[in-house]
Amino acid sequence: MSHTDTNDGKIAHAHDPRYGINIMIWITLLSLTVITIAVAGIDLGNYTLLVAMFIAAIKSAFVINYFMHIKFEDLLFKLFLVGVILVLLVVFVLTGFDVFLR
Amino acid sequence: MSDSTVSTNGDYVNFYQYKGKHTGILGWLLSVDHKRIGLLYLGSMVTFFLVGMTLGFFMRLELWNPGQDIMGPQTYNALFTLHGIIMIFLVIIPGIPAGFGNFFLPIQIGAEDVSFPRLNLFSWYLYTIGGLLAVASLFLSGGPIDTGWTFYAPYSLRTGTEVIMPLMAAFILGFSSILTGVNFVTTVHRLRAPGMTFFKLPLFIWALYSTAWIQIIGTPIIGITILLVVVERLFGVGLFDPAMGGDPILFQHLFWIYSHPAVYIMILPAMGVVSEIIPTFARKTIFGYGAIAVSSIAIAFVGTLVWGHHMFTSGMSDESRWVYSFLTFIVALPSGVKIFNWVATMYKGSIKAETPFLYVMAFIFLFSIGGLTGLVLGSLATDVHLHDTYFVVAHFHYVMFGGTIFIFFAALHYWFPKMFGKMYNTKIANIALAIMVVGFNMLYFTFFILGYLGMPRRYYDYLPEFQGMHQFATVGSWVMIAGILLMFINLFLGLKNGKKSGNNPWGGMTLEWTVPSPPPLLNFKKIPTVKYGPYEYEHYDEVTNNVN
Amino acid sequence: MFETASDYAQNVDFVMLLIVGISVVLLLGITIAMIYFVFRYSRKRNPVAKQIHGNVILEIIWIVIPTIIVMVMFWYGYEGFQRLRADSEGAYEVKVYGFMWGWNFEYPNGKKNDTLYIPLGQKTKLVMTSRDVLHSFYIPAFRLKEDLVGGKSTFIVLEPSKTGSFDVACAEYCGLNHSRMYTKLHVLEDSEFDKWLKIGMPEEGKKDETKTLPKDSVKTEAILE
Amino acid sequence: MSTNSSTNVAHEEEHGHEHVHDLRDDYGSKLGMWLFLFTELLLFGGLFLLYMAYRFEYFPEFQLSAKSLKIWMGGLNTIILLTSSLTMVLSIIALQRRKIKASIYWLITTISFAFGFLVVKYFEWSDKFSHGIFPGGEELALKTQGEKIFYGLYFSMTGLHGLHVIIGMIILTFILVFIVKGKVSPDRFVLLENGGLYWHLVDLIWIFLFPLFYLLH
Ligand code: HEA
Ligand code: HEA
Ligand code: CUA
Ligand SMILES: [Cu+2]
Repeated sequence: MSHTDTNDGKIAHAHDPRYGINIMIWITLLSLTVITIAVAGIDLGNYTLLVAMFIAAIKSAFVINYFMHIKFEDLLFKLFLVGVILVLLVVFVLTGFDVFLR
Repeated sequence: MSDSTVSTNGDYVNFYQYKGKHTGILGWLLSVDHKRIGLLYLGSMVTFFLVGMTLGFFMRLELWNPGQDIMGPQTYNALFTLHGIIMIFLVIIPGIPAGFGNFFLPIQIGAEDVSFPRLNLFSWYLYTIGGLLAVASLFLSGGPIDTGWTFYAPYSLRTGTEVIMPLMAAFILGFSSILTGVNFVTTVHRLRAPGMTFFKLPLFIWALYSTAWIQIIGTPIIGITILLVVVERLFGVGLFDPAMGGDPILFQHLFWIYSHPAVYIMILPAMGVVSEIIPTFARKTIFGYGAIAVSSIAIAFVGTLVWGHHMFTSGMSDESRWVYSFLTFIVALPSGVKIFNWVATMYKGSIKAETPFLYVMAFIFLFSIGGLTGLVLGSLATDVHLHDTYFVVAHFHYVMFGGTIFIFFAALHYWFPKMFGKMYNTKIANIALAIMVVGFNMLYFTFFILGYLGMPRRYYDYLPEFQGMHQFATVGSWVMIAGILLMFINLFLGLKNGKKSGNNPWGGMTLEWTVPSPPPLLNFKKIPTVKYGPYEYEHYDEVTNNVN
Repeated sequence: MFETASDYAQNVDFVMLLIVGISVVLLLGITIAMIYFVFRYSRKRNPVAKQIHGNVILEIIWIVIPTIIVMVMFWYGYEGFQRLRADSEGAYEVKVYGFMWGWNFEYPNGKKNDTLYIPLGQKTKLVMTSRDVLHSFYIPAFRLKEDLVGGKSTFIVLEPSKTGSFDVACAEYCGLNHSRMYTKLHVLEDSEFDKWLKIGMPEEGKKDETKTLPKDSVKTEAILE
Repeated sequence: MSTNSSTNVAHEEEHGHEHVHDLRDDYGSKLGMWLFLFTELLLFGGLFLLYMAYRFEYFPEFQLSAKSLKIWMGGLNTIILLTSSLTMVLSIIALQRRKIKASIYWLITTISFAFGFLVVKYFEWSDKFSHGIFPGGEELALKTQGEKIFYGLYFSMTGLHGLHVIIGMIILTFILVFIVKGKVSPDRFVLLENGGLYWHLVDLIWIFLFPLFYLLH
């Protein structure tokens, strides 16, 4: 943590960049898209939204971890990301206290 | 970097004298040096502050009698709106972080500059553009905006005055604030001097760091809210318009999700400055360093959860009313911890109550009043009565003016010798402070009583029974004028012909006191290695003899 | 000027007194300690400071005690507020409309009026909505206010403890004449109220979009010149 | 400058004699980029919050209105964006493997996909417009409040997203020029990575927008 170690090997490729894995991710994402559309056709009542959001969450986890590289970044990045998402969730819940109970 | 700090004949060159590619005014406007940018911010801020105060002065004059005195209701409504917008978005949100933060954050952590110097200059330009847009909007055909600084829908959707332009100005100012936040967080993580761990950071840095996080997380929410109001006015999308099925209460949620945390953007940096000043003048290590540092983060976090306390009477659900009330009381605790630790720091110190320290004492008194009345407002039963009355106006002037602005003045007096290498007349400075404190309490304490008796805010006109108190407050505002003008004149004279101050006039221990006054371009000849905490006066000699 | 027209209002005053009381004690404690330290440990009297880095027990104390204090404050505020929200069962209902810049009150029998009359002997529930922008129905003597929101309805419950006339103000900024949106609340004996409701007053049948300002308020007349 | 600068900290003095403090700090740049992405996330967060509230209030109307959106168009755009995310990654990897030509090629592909997305969006919006369904449109004015809100949200959210697609295209085009000029190179590619991060964020938002608007039956 000083001037001297600003670039100490933490440059992007702590791992070997590969084409293969990313193409796999892409195929997975496309399949998940098909699944969401298919599931949307079935009437799941109140769970429709939940299922759709669940799949979207999985998809975004793939994008964030692989395409956006978070999986291979420093712990700091992960902490920040988790923290921000948590704050966002809490804000949603707190607003829900008003919106859902009014 | 000795080549830039020493001139050809071996003299030391400070950052004012240093000649880069550009000289004169361009040398400032195109400089990416954090110190020059900091001073640019301070200059713009003080200018806007004087404008905002003048508006306040005219508001007080209008309230001398019930009914019309010197202006009509439309003008008055525009005045308090502009007063609020200027004071909040142009003065106290950028105030300490962008001004003093820019100047001292890199020096205090032992860095040569911030992480993204060009971005830093860019944020200042955004700030200036935002400010100019806000001013320009006054001259558009619709006339000055009259919504109050809260822009509540649906009034802001319906009023005929010019709303879009000042809102875009606020959006741009928000963007500037975000970029400063990004810059500071990155800088603190990346550019600390060797040996400076997080728990050896000066508390001002902790405060700036927490503030920067609020800026990053909170500001986008008001950004989108403002954009939606603009879109709403341009295209009529209907999201906040009850006539089209929209819900005005949701506007308030979005607005306060940012604007409550914003009050901690205003106060946290000020609290950081207090934590610097007390140890310096008490020659004593701060009491409970860890608690003060962590409480900044705690305030930043819990502070994002209490926005609903501005909406107790807005018609939101009864459940959320008590939830927000509860959380509001929780957020007061870390502020309490800070106050107690500061007072405890004075215990067994060796105190020399010079001007900055006197400001801090005034701050502790005034901010405690402001904060404790915040508790009155956080309590449901009382807030239902006091919401949107002068009690609230009193509360926030105590915390914002008595809190942040007083500490802004304290910082000005504390770091003046470092920034300019000169000293002002301390006697006159103390007299100015005394006048200000008297005027302040005459002006704003009266508001508490007015509020409890049922005087609503944003009132151009009022019931005759309130007249006496309004007049007393207005007289108080004149006393304040005297104090503030005296302070500025004194500083100005110090700038012109004050005597040289030396590198460490107060006996401070943080890194800025180890570099020359004014500092050289890249701050340090050699980046220091940090061994001790920022206020460990046991090691005072070792640290300060190690002068650059 | 400083009236108390219901038991609820008295309770608010009590909560206020409680919180302010505790606050004054804290404020004085802090201020006196600070000033004392500055004198006692001035550089003249105490040239060398004693380096104290902290004290865990003390710091825990000043987290725990304030926590208790604020919980007490929260409880009284919550409990006081809940009183009038929780049960409005069987209350007499009056509809309230706010508009720029005036009020309209509509009674169950269809009677409309621009000042509010309510009976002393029973709870009155005001069911409120706005015709345009936000307004806020504020009766200082009852220590009560609630916003009027277009497209939604909100409510206030009044339980007066004495007859009389009280100011009603608009507390949510609503434009040009926000400060002149005063009206009056009259609390009448039940029999008087019934009489008023049946016989009717001169305002009977008035269209509810009237923009005239309240006439029966001496005070508002004064400020209107 | 700190005397003990290690070798991988390159100082630049670009502006003549002006000493621009410009440590090369790829980690810091990326950190800064992520912090900025957080703000983007919260910017959209505000809109999602509105969506949540209004969906709760007007659920039947939302379902009804969603029927008028064409799933295949939204689906096509999802595929376009996901694929462009992949080509973006490929461009970065190619550059890291010193295949500059391939990197340029993949980046151009990405930008073209972005353009494709906008073309589809254009047809979608103009279809709605031609039916009088747009803010202030005569057809929309006849609909219920819930439907108005649905379309209000639809246009605001996809509009803001579309704006981000355009901004993304501009950013990527600049980076393209930098690669061609050699300013972004196999030894110095953090700018490309940051551009990529921005682009993935645009994708990420769409992953949520798609089911929330198109798959509501
Ligand atoms: C610098 C800005 C700032 C700060 C720091 C605060 C701090 C606090 N504010 Fe304030 N507030 C504003 C600026 C600020 N506020 C503004 C601008 C408005 C009005 C906006 C508008 O409508 O225009 C407002 C309005 C406002 C309201 C809404 C009022 C209404 O409109 O009805 C409420 C309600 O809960 C509130 C509460 C608080 C609380 C509990 C704190 C707490 O953080 C205070 C904590 C501090 C202390 C408690 C004092 C010090 C501690 C001690 C002395 C130790 C003892 C303490 C305990 C026992 C806990 N504020
Ligand atoms: C940092 C924030 C800050 C500061 C410093 C101030 C400073 C002042 N405020 Fe502030 N005020 C706000 C923030 C602030 N205000 C906000 C956010 C609102 C809410 C707006 C809204 O409702 O939307 C508000 C609202 C507000 C109101 C309520 C309006 C209403 O509800 O109707 C009043 C009323 O008196 C007031 C008065 C003043 C005065 C007299 C000063 C003065 O500064 C006090 C001392 C200074 C002077 C008296 C002037 C000094 C003059 C000069 C240096 C130049 C001299 C020039 C000539 C003589 C021509 N303010
Ligand atoms: Cu109606 Cu203010
Ligand atoms: Cu608040």
